[in-house]
Amino acid sequence: MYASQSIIAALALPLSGALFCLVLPRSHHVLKTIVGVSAVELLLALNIWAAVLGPKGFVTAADQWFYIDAFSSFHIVVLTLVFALSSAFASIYFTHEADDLVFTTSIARRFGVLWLGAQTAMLLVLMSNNLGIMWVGMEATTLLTAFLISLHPSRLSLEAMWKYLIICSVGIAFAFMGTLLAAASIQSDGGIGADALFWTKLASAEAHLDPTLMKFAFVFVLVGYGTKAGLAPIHSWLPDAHSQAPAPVSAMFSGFLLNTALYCIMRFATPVRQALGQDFASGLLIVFGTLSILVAAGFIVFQRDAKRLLAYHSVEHMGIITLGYALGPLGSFAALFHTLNHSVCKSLAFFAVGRLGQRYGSHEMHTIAGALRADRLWGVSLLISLLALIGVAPFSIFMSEYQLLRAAIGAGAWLTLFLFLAASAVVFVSALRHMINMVFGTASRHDRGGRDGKLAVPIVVAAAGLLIVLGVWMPLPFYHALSSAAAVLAVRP
Amino acid sequence: MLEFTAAILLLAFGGMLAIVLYPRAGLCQLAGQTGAVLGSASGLVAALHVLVTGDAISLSSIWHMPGGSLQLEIDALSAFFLLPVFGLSIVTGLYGRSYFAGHRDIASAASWFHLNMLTATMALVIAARDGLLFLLAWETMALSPFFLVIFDDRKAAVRHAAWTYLVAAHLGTAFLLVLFVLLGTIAASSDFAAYGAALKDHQALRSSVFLLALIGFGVKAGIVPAHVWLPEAHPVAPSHASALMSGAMIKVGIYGLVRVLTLLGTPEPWWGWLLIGVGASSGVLGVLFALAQHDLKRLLAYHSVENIGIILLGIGIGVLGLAKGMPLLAVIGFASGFLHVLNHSIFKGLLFLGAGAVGRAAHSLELEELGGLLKRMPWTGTFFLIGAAAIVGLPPLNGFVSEFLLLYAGFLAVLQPAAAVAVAGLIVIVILGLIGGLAAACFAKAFGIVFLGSPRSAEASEAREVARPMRASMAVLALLCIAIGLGAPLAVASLAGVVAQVTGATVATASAQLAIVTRPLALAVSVFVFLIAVAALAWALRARRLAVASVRRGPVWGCGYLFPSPKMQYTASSFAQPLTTQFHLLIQNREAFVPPQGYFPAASSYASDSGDPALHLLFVPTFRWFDRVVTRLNVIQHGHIHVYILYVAATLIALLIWESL
Amino acid sequence: MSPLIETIHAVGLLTCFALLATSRIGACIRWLSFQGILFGMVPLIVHDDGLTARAMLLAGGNIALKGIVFPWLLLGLRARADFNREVQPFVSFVMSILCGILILALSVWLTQEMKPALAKAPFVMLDSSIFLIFIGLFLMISRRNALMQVIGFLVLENGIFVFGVITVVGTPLLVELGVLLDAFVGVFVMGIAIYHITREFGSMDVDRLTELRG
Amino acid sequence: MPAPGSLVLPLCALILAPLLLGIVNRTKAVIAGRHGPPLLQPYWDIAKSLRRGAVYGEVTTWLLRLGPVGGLAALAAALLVMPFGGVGAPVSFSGDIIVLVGLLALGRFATVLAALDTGSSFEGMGASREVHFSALAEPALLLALATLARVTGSFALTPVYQAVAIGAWADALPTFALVGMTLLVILLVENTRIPVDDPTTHLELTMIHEVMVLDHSGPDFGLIQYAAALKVWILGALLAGLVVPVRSGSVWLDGAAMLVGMVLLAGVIGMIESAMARYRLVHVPQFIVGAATLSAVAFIIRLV
Repeated sequence: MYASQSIIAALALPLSGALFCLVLPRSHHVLKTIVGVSAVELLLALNIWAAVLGPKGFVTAADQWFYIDAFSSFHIVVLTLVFALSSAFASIYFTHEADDLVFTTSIARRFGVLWLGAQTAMLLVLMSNNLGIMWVGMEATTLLTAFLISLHPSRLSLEAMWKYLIICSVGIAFAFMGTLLAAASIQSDGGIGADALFWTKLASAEAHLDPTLMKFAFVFVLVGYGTKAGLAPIHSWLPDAHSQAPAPVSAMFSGFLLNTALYCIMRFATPVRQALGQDFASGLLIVFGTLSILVAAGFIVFQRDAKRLLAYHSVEHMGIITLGYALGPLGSFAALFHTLNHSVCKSLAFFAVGRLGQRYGSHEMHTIAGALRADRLWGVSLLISLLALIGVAPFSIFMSEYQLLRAAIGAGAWLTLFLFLAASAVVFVSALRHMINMVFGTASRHDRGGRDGKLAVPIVVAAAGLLIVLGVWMPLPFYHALSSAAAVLAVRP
Repeated sequence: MLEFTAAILLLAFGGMLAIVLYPRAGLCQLAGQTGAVLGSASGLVAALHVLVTGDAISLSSIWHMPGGSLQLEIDALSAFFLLPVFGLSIVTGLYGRSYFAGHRDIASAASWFHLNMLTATMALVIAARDGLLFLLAWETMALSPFFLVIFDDRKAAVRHAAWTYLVAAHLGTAFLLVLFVLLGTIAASSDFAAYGAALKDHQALRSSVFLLALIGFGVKAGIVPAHVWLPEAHPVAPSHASALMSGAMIKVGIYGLVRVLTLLGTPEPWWGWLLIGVGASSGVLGVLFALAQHDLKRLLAYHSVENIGIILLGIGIGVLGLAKGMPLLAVIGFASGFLHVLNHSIFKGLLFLGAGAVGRAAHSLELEELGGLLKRMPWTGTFFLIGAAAIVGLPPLNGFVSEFLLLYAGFLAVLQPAAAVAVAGLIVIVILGLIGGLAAACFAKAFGIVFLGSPRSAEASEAREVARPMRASMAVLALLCIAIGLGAPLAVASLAGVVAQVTGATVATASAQLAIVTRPLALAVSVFVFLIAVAALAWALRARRLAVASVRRGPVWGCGYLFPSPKMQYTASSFAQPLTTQFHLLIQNREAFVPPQGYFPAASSYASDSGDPALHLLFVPTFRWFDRVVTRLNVIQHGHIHVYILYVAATLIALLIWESL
Repeated sequence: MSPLIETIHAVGLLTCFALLATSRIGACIRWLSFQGILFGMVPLIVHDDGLTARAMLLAGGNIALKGIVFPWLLLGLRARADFNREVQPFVSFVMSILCGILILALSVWLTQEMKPALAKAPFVMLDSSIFLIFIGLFLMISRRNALMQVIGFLVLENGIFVFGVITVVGTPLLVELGVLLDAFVGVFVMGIAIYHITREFGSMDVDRLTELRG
Repeated sequence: MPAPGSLVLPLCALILAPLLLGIVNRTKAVIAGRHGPPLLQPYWDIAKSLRRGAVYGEVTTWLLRLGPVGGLAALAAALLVMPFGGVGAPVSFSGDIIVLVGLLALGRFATVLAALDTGSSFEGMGASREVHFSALAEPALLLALATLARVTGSFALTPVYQAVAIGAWADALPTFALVGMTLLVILLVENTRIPVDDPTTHLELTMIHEVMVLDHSGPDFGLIQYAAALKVWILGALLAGLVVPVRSGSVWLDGAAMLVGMVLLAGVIGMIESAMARYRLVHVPQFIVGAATLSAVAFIIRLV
């Protein structure tokens, strides 16, 4: 299997696709292109994954500049999966845009370029071994996705886009500061090399890192990428951006943009743990994770806009994942499992809310009522995805949260456990009320909406099926993949 | 085990088929019903086989889920609790199809699916021997009723009821999550057997484990004050669903509690005291709340709370007996609890099915709109009467048998020299007496107002007897009530296996100790036979007299008033008014009374509305307060980008300073 | 050649205070470009190995971007919205300067712990880099005008650039250029955003963007 | 099943029960200075209504007819487990106390439902009061019997009452006295005598038992009157068995003593009825609960 070639291909394909979109004559051509590209990307990602899970355990390309181990390959698969689903959904969504936001060819081109460009940038983040390049890719995603939010410029979308742009740029700048500090900490004892920023070198045992600088580095990285990952209290851009972006974009945002940022943090966590021991990094992660869960729980109680509700759910689940990463190997396992579950589930939720929003002409929850009667397919998807989001069995999020509890009790983190349970109880109570009012009851005023096309049912079935299957049964290869990914984060003796 | 697996598969398959076939209403109903009846029958066979032969059957297989393994076992305890689950499921399956006659929407198809899933998941919970499997089945079991409750989702009240139900169920599960994860951690395995072994080494944890279990399972069982979801959820679900939920599902909560008790080894005395206290409060408050209701199914739902209380009294006495080393007391206490589990599932199922029939025929469950149905629906009326007499605990029906056992245990305790035990016994006796009296009052009201007198509404006066299958399923349960009542000694003796497992005694000892009760029971039954004979004699006598004497019909005595109307009958509210006012402190019944005034009084009225204090004094205010507090949070997200940047900067600087210090 | 470094350090600090004290956006932009040129020269002087091609390229790129291109872009934007050329501070100028002094103290205090670890780096530059970062943040927080937020962001960038130059030598050129490119695109994107905002809202006062809340 | 010989006791009860009512009425009359009805009047009343034809309300069903039968049968069956002082009951087993209480409840339930079957608001009112007071009287009775059980160390009626000898009185005087008072109150409440209810009143609004049976006529009414007499007998025997501690061991002596006791008890009831006025209905619950408290105190005395 030509893994390293497929790395290059996986990077080149969306890039060329983006350029190709510039010259396409019709909007539906663009949509077809992105669907095709992201489908192929998924295959490439699976190929890479298979290679990584082989005996060697990692794949490199361009002499170590690209380095993919189990951890990153898992994220790559989730990324491409979310992109494939969202692209497919985009092809449904944008053909039904309301009249005032008509999807003209120029907008379509812009969307295509930015969409595929964003995918390239995120892949770059996940694949590059060099922390500097990783940072470059991250900044690039910020800049590219900014205009996806205000695809149709309006007062609200511009406001959201400006906040996203400024806050995330500041954050990313800090992240670069952190990267520099990390590099400085490695060279502070002599050895300067071109590979100073290579993660493989940083994480290797023989790199004698300077603890002080690593401490500073991690703080900067955590605040920097944490802003992008939407950890409380630096999540303030997130609900605005998610609520204003078109549904597929929101899905991609909370389906994967946030995880990418979290991925970067975890890349740094390993060297930090080696330099400073477990407690420093884990302590910070626990604080941020718990805080995010609590804040999100509070805000979910009084949300009015469906997409904002989902956005705060993202904050909550990012907090849960962060918490998991702080709770040892089992915790990392749970966190990775949760990453997949949350991405798929949240994408499905955004799809449903997006389509229903088109039908009801608003995302305000009090205007969306009786979704099951108004639109059975998306009503059911909303029902399933929201039930799964609040952790109802037999959906997979219940399972990953159970694993998290195991990790928490195993680590004896009783306070965290209590706060987590209390917060998720609050989330359950309030989100369930929102869900019932949206899904059940007599349907309020809505237009009949166009036909969803051939792709709609497969999307829903794929996503919901994944949620249910992983909820009751975990395939052995998948289990091994997760364990080896979690093992990457463990500190080498 | 084959029968059990077949049962699960049949139930699931029938349910899915019902959904797939929903455009063809007839076929869909048929599929759902067949799945329910065949599956449950096959499961019942498995359970009975275990109970008869007495040796457990088990199935263990590899399950790729970290922290879990596929461990199923049906021992005596599981088999016993499977009886109400599968038994009721057969009956409700029989009943449901004609209940849904005329429904051709997907809602009824889906309700078949969820009904069968409920049965299947209950069975899985009872058979699971692995923590994770148990939790998974438990959570899924909590989900299906949600859809059954929200069956008629166009009504806002129904949606609220569904919300209340699922919130209660899930919050209860939170405690169970902690419980099982904790056990799994100390045992380093998720196998129940390993739990038991690990708890021997962690004596300190036992009490907290017990408390977690009591809360977690108690919410499902509906102990006060966590009972608030029952009266919301049961009335709005389709009646056979309510029957299954109230008859079987809340018993699964009891099962979980008992199962954990078996893992915990010799209990502490105060556990028994706590159980007796919880049981007493649930029993008395449940029946008092029921008295204040004027919706038939709400009333029945509150009686479920009461009966859970009685069951807990029995288990509490049993636990006390174990803790104090009094095996006879333990055996009889647990026996009474278990028998009442079975009995309650029978007569409560019967009553809910009867209520469903009434609702079907008279298009209302509001007591004040019903009346005179015994003339119009003689079969349903008779069956309901039998159920009512049974739940009140009147001889010679099954309710009396389990209450006899419980009182017997109470008297045994009273005779003990140890003051603590004696007082516990006295409390049980008096509380049960009070519950019995109040229950009699409540069902005199329920049956009298609904089935006797003359109809209070046009619908009620046009009510007709319901379809045969519905009558048949009620008849089955009614006959069971009588059978267990007159076959009491046999029924009690057959409890030996399950009681032995819980008390840790051998089956031989358990049955020997049960024999101590079966002899008196046999004599009691003979007294009842005598009673029936006397009754027959007296009936014959008066019949012979009346054959020769004149018999005519005339108006009832109206105190000289010549133009009585159905509206002048005694109402449910006024029937219960003396008791509700007397216990006003506990049940917070809200009354509106406009007394008649002057010599020629104009309009005067009395209306009472049942307010559940647990809801109005505890939960609603708490939730409101929380909402109010939390809503203040939105000041931190007020849209000024400068402040957002300030958050980022502040976080950074705070962290930098914190680590530089 | 520490005197030169210290001069740059001192002048750099002064530019920051000038930015804090200036009320006209145009003046702020000019100060910014001066600052950019000033710190753009750091790569040439900070290390003993003198004028390598790499250092030249780095310095040239920075001076060109931050000294000429960005100011030119910003001036152009300001020219579009000529109805208000004030920075519209939340914090009065006097207060701003006082805050600046506090921030200076803070940044010196914070760098104390790093210094032993970064023995080779010139300490004063370390101070000024951290100081630049915080001043940039302060400008973004305390000024209503969208342009001032961009300016603050660029000051922050300067700080990070200086820090990078004086601490990390081994950074591959590719990374450096990537960073420069990102900075360029970033400012460009912000420019377009401001353009749209002024068209929609008729002002650059980003404090009016408060419709999304809760 | 009990031996035929031991059925003598229940038969006596069946025969003698109405006599008690006669004695009560005669006592009242004498105290009031009237001549009063003959002692055997209740028998004539019962016989008369048994001979009569019946009138049934339009809306009534078979329950109205079943009610009296059930009520009578329940009490008749209760006689099987009732000891008569030292004279043992035909059927005796530990837990027959529970059966006794259950049978009383059954009879009450039957009467109440029969009353509700008429749909008349008066019967409804009476039924409501009946279930209200009996709901309190039932635990009171159980409490009293439980106390006796603890004192005598058994909970089968026959051994309990055989243990209540002079000696037992000597060392458990306060307990027995308190329990006795409770039993007396229960006797008055359950049989709806003054001060709880006035069986001879003519104002429906104040009645309890009498108003429930307002629309029964003919044989049904006869059965009801008979059942009422039996109820007095049973509850009277519970009390008399306690207060007449003659346990000679010879059935005849004990039986005779008990008969005297029963007659005296009837007289006492008569005196109470002539001496006291009927309580207001709202005070009856306090009356019952107060009585129950006496037994609770008695139990606590015997606790240690």
